[in-house]
Amino acid sequence: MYKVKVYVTLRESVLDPQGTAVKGALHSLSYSEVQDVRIGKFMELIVEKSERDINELVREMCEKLLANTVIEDYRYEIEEVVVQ
Amino acid sequence: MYKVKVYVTLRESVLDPQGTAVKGALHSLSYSEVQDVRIGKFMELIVEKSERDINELVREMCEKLLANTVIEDYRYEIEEVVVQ
Amino acid sequence: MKFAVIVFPGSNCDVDMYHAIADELGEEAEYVWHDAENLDRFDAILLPGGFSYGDYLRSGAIARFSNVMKAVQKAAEEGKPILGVCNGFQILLEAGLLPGAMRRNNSLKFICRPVSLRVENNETMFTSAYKQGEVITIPIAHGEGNYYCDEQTLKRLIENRQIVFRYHGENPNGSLEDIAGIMNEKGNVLGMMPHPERAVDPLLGSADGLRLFQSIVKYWRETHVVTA
Amino acid sequence: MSLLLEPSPTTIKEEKLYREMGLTDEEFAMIEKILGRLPNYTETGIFSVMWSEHCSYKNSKPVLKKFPTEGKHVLQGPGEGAGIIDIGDGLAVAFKIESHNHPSAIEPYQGAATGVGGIIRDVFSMGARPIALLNSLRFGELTSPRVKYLFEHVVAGIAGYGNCVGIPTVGGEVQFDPAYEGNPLVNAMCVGIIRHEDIQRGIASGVGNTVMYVGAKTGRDGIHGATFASEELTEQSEEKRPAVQVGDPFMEKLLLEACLEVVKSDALVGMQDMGAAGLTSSSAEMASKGGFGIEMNLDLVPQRETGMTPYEMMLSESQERMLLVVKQGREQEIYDLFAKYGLEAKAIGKVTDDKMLRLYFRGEVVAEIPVDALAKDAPVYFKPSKEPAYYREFQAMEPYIPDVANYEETLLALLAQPTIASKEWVYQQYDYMVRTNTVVAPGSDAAVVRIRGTNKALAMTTDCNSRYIYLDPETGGKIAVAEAARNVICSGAKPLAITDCLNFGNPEKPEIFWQLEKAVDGMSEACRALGTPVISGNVSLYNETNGEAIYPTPVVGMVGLVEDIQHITTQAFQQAGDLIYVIGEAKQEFGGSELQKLLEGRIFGKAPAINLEIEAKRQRELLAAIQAGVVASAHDIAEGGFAVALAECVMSADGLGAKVTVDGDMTAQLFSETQSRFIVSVRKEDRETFEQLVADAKLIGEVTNDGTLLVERAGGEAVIRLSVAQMRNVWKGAIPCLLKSKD
Ligand SMILES: Nc1ncnc2c1ncn2[C@@H]1O[C@H](COP(=O)(O)OP(=O)(O)O)[C@@H](O)[C@H]1O
Ligand SMILES: [Mg+2]
Repeated sequence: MYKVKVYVTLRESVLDPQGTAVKGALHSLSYSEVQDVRIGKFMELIVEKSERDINELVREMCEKLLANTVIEDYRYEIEEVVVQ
Repeated sequence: MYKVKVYVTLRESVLDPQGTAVKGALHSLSYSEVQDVRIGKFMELIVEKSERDINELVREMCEKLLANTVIEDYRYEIEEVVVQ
Repeated sequence: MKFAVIVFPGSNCDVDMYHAIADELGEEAEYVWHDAENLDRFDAILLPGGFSYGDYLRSGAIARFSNVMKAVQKAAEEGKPILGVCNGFQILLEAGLLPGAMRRNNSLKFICRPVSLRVENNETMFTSAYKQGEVITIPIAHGEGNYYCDEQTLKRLIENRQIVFRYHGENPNGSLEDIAGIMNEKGNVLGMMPHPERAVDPLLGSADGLRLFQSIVKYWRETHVVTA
Repeated sequence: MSLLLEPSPTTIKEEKLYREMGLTDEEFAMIEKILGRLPNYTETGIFSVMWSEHCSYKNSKPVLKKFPTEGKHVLQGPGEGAGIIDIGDGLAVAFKIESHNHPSAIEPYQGAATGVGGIIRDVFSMGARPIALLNSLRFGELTSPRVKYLFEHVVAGIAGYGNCVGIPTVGGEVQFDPAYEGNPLVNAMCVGIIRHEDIQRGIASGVGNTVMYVGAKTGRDGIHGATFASEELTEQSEEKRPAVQVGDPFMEKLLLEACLEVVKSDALVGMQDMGAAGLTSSSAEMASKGGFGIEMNLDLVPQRETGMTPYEMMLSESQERMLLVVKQGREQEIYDLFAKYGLEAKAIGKVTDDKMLRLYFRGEVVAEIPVDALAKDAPVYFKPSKEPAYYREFQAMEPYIPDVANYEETLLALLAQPTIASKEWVYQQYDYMVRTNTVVAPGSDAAVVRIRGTNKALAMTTDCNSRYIYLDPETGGKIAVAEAARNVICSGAKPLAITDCLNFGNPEKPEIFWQLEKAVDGMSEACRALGTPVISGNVSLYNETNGEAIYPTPVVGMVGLVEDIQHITTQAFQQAGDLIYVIGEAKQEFGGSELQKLLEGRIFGKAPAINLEIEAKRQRELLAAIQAGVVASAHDIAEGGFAVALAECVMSADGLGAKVTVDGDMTAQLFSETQSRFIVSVRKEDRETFEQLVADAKLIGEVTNDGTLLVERAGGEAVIRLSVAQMRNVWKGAIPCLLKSKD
């Protein structure tokens, strides 16, 4: 079994309305130290072992569904876990 | 300057309709290996150095704004970066 | 003329689309469930607004994998008029039938109100009943209508006159170049955030949207004159 | 907690653990007697939620009996998911309002969202197609960051849920007052349309019929939510709260469509949503109403989390779930129907004839309770009632006479009061148009939704001026109903019936109970006078923070019938040259007024008086004039008085103005909140007919096209001359501006 963590972020060239709003909110709470905020998604998947290569599998799921590569980048981490 | 990564996840017993829908979609795309999906947020902040302790600062921002601690948990990583 | 109104789980403007066609336009309309495989018997395809699959993950992201989308793709290749409104537009983007992507509104809030639109191109099968540059009133109702595409794509959209509607006056969501609706290069797939099907009866505030549907019918009549 | 770790029956009794669940010693003794033995942990939990105020109405039942609930059009009165009233053509309208105050105080987005979800289920569980949503909201003053946070997230939660399900949110009200600082109110109302033959009830009957569970899986959400809703909020509430319920509007939409389809099947016997106290209340109530029993195997309950105990399953308040009773042998049809929507229906039990609720878990009986003891025969308390000292003081006061120097500045200041200011910031976030039937969108008096396929429409509104009710619950109660009716009348509709949500403090305090009693007396009298029975409602007590109660807030949700869409009228002036009339005379009445609040920072004295006979007569006459087609616009005079109402008439029109002449004490003329008054505009050619129909109307001026509001004294001296654009800026900008300002 694998525990997969997927990070989806907006591409750098894409303006992030949510990040901008959160930065604004942090400033109005007087956290003026904050220079930039970008907001993305963090997904945790539990995936069973199968014949398919886990790396390939996850990449495919990201490309197809989990990220929209027109505006988003993704990366992932895979960790094998032992089931009791 | 610091690069801060914040991970916000739904608390364990809290319903995650988004994760459930994505799991359903992955299954209908025949990724039947996927047993569970939970979806949270991933934020990247650029924070300038100030007198305040960076750890304390980030924790405060998380508690106050970045996470909704009624239903969400958060954790963060801080990395010091050198500005050119 | 026969219109298909595609119904995804979570669609909620399907009824409005249906009534706009059947009651106001006076043409035939039929609901088609998302698992349908064949759309051959329809002359035009409508993808209504709503929250397909709850808009979870990204709006339109899950719906694009529905069975029916293969048939929509085929109809697009055949040159049939395809209109995606609001969530329908988002699905067309996710499916790659139109270029670009949607972000959340700049205000991060859902916005529902009538807006002014400028008809940027009236030489399309969707807009022939409008005057070039005409300003019309059509409501919006969305939380993610902040259109984005990269520079080359934008350049192409402009060169090919694929930008069909722009917001006139205030841009409600922050979309690139005030874009409210775009079509594909071939000109038979239109996606737009404003809801023409909500503007088909003066009793409800505006009938400006009706002419969009009338344009489709006119196009269809003209192209089917010989065969009919 | 695993079953083995649960306290034993004797421990529950000896250590009085039932108290933590909200049961009193007397109640626990009653339970022991009913069962003839000690209840186990699961059973104690079941009793405690079913006997909570939220489920049993044990403190409010005697008061609710006072409401008039009958009328020849009433098809379903209080007691079911929603009340139903006949509107002809084989159609009926179903509606109900419900509170979600405490969950919203803890988690405003999800609290409000699930409140909307719950009320929608109440309506479609009757078999009705929901066509509109409304709400009624109360917050503290929009100055503290916490209140702003609550306000923004409650509105977003209502929008997030209703928009996704695809039911237009067409109206509501929001008021701000320090009394709600720690305990905001979030009341949601849903209106549905139903054909008479489709009316469905939450009844279990027919021995051997199958009990089915449909919708979302059960998790540990909101365990003991009903008990929580029946307690005061304290500092510890945030800690003690049950796992917060998260709404899934997408699931609700699927459930809604599937349930409306299942209603058409004669395989369905009964259906009820799992609201407060989830599986417990739906099963016990359905069985008790039907005169049967229910047996369920909890191992079969779809579960989201592992290791759930019977206690947890029975008390979970997971959202988007329904309980169905289906004819034996017809289960497959139901499975197939739900499968089409991607939903699983699951048979989890059957109807029995022994009037018991019997639960099995891992092959053992884990609960066995007579259903009537949980529902019909839950205890009822007659609480002591006492007139509060503040009321006597207020009644004894000399009338308050405000001192106003500058009428223009005062009007602008009133328009900027958040309670009066435009609520556009709120309703722009709601999809108020989906289903394309909304003829009058938010922003006028009542919203109007047409009924497709007929010439009819429904007008709907929520109203409650809780300041008046605080000052004088009986008079204020009358006003709340009358004001709702005025809004409905101004839209061109005849009021049909009301639903109500009684938001009060702790009823165990005699002064609070007195407020409740008196308010209900006043509301009942007004309902009788105006011919609008109470067909459904909800009670939310214990709205207190650290011992301080909110203003008594019995919100009225009213629905009216527009016989012909031609009659639909709004508050906006229509064209220059139309004559402006005012119906009703202003008196020096400023107790609880916006002006008093503005000038004094608090309210005191007597609430404005109301004469229900005059009220009914004026409403009747105005409606007759509207139906005769001689009224161009109509608006009731409410908070802020005549000047504010007149400003609203011009601000909601495009490019128009008004010129009117008034006489007498200017402060009273402009700002008094004397009841039963309207501002009406009439085309010149309709003057005579209008004046014949409405005896109390007085001609005061004309609609102009100069974009200016001009109020003059009889001699021609201007007391107010303001540009409509300037007023509109102030009025529309007030709420966004307060939200942006930091402090
Ligand atoms: N929470 C809300 N949701 C939707 N509409 C609202 C809300 N609050 C106010 N409105 C709308 O704003 C308008 C003015 O509200 P209000 O001042 O309460 O009217 P009235 O005094 O006539 O009852 C109404 O159309 C009302 O429906
Ligand atoms: Mg009103």
